[in-house]
Amino acid sequence: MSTKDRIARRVALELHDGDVVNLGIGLPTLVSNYLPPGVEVILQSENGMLNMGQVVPEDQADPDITNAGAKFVSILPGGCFFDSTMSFCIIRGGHVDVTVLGALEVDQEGNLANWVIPGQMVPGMGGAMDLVTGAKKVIVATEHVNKNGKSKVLKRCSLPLTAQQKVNLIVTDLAVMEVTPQGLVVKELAPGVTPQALKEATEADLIMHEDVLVQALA
Amino acid sequence: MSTKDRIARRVALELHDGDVVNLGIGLPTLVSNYLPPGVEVILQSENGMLNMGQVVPEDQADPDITNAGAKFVSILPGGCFFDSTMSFCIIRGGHVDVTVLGALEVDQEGNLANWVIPGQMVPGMGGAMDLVTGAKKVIVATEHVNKNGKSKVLKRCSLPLTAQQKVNLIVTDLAVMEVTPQGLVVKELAPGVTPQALKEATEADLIMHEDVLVQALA
Amino acid sequence: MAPATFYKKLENRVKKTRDKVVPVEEAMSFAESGLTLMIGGFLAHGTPELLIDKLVEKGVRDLTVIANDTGMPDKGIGKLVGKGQVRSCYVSHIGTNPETGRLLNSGKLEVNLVPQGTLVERIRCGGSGLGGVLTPTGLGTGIAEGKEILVIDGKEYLLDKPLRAQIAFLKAHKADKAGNLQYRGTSANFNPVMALAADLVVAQVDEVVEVGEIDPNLLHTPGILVDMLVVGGGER
Amino acid sequence: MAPATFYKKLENRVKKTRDKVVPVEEAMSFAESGLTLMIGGFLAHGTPELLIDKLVEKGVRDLTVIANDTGMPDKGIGKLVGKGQVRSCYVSHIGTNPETGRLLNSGKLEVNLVPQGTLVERIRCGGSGLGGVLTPTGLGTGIAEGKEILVIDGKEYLLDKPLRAQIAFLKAHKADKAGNLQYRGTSANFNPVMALAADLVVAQVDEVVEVGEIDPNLLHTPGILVDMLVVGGGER
Repeated sequence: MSTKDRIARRVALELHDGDVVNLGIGLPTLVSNYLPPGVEVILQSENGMLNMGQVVPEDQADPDITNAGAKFVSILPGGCFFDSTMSFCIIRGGHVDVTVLGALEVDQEGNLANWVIPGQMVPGMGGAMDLVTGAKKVIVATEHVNKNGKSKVLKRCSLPLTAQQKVNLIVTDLAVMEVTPQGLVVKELAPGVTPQALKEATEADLIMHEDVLVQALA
Repeated sequence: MSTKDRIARRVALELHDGDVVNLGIGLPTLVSNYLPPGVEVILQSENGMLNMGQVVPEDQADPDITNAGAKFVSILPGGCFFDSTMSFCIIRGGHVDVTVLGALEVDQEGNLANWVIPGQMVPGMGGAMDLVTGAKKVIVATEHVNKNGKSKVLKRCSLPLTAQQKVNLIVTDLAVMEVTPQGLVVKELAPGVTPQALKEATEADLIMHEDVLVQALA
Repeated sequence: MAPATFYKKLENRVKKTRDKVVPVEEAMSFAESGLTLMIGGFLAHGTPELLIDKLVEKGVRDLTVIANDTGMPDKGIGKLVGKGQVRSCYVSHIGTNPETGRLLNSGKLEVNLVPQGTLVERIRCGGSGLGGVLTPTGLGTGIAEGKEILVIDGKEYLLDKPLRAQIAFLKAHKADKAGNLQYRGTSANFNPVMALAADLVVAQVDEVVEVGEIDPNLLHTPGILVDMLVVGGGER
Repeated sequence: MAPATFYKKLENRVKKTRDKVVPVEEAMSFAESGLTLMIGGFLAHGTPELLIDKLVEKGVRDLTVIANDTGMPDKGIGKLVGKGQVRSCYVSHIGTNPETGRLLNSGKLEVNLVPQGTLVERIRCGGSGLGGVLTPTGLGTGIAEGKEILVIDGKEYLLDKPLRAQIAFLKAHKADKAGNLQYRGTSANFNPVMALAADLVVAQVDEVVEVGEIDPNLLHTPGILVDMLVVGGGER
């Protein structure tokens, strides 16, 4: 199982039966593959759909049904299509229970940066700023360090923010961390990760209790 | 033909084929009975309909189709139902060509008062404030004097306003008057009404040219 | 205090997602004195008459009602007003219910008159996380008094604030069990926007069908916004 | 200057109300260099490809485009960007079209990035007479720079201004001849709101039926908002 899949599998445990969930493009999309038995969530796609189903091969696709990454998908029974005004009334109005997004950087105050690297990459924020602002719970799902081995979990983001102090939970390949008024609390360590190893891999200040759990997932 | 019908008939001449028109309750409703040949208008009803048809007897009515006065009506081919958000996007957004409303008072600056008499009658403004603010052309259709014989066409409204400086045309049983930056210009006199008689019946200052037309309608 | 009890009850309830049809009594168990309610309908068309009858029966009082109007004395919200159950209301029109005017004049009912287009946008703001509506409607009239006026690119706009409720009581034509709603004719009016703006959304519907039976392209209110479905009340 | 010519042409045109189907050339006769265009679609789904192809063919330049994104290099708005016809754009995303980033970096294309939910509300404000949107989205981020922040009941909101265009080019599934539109699937996206916010609204549709053939309860865009229908473009 890849690192990304392991992160996605851990995120899936945060979802409850019946939750309305928006999954960002990339790693977060994998979360729907790992829902525990008895947990069905309602996937919202910001381009105008609830109860989004799986990706459909192009030759079997309905050309009018796509996800927010322009891939052909199905709609599940009980689903509904709507336009972008309704989609963002739902998103900004707090009707999405959980949004899961990737990060370029995330910090101990709950700030997230994931939409631009000045001078390098300017993809735009799409619906991410609204999702992070409006969703009831914001989960960041990301590898703990970037390609250069540098911590993505920081004291303070250096890249332009997607939203200020909105992140609730950070799930990485090394740990699960909760953003609290006191700071970033380590809730679980991935198997084989020592408190010391986590601290060395993390630029942010961590609050770690002695009885921190080791993730049950292997 | 009643006074109200004569006013309505004159208002109907202001409408063009294809205009989107909202008619207020009471006298304005009569306007649709007098459309000239070749002129079809699209009636908008603020409770959520375009291409509204005629009033339908209760025993033949569809219980889900009513006008803004809670009367059962029909919908014409090409019509469309929608909710109140869309209805007022249409109204306030300038997508209604003409609205016709009654008045308690109207003045030479284009102010209209038709929703409240403090201490006596507080029906509420309903959609009238939005209609007068948003429609491309606002026509006030009213009897020239009230039940006590006092002019309803004033220098300045004394009752609380429905909207400020939004009225374009005033059609009464005595005259047709246009609100202009220069003041209230008399465009037509009803048959048998002399300039002098109009002036005596009117509290507002009137601008009357010598060649003012006598209304062609008998 | 009432809202506190309501929120406690709401927190403890098991959310239904697959079959939202409930007995009307279950929906009514959340209705308490002192709550703010949104009620759909336009002059008692597209109004959940059954739910209103049950509110009358339960006798909850001191309600704040947000709705287009106060109905007629014997129809729609007029039935609640007539029983003295409403303490305050946000409406665009009270002219079809003389009893509202009488209670207003005797100081027993607070009436906040709001232009219809502003009212619907205030509800939409409350339901969609927006801070308020900037509208030209009402400028230069009495309703502008005490309100902030913003000048944007040289034009004036009134700032009107969001509205929310604890419960929205809606009326729709058809629903699937997941709560997706379809309206008919002019009966939609305020119902769809109110589905966004309350903590608990209860819809009275003429008919419920299985999930999947309604074309997902032709739905008006997404099921996730609706918590409970009550079938019936249909003397239609 | 271009808008002046456009408005003159618009004023002189005979408005159609009963049969709005026109040859694509008639719609294109209004497209001029220097105009602001809204174009429906989300990553080139629900985008009027035929109308975009004709804009490329006509070679109009210096366009300002308001849309969700700039499509892909060979799809949707990307085709206009690739030909250098777009001078400025208001979009939420450009990541699927590297050419947009290249032109941005070389100073040949002005890109105004707007959060998607704010973009859709700015268009709605422009189309419905509202002065702007008050949103929490973007607070504390770079996009708040230079914008007015309002504090309403203790919470902060950004003020974002309305957007309008001279022409909106939409894509719908089905229309009746009076211009009433139905969308399918996720192809609605920005199309319905753009129908409110332009001086001329042209819809490319897969199919046109006679007036009365579509259930008036199940329409998505009222026909009065649509000026012209162009049928086809359907390699679907």
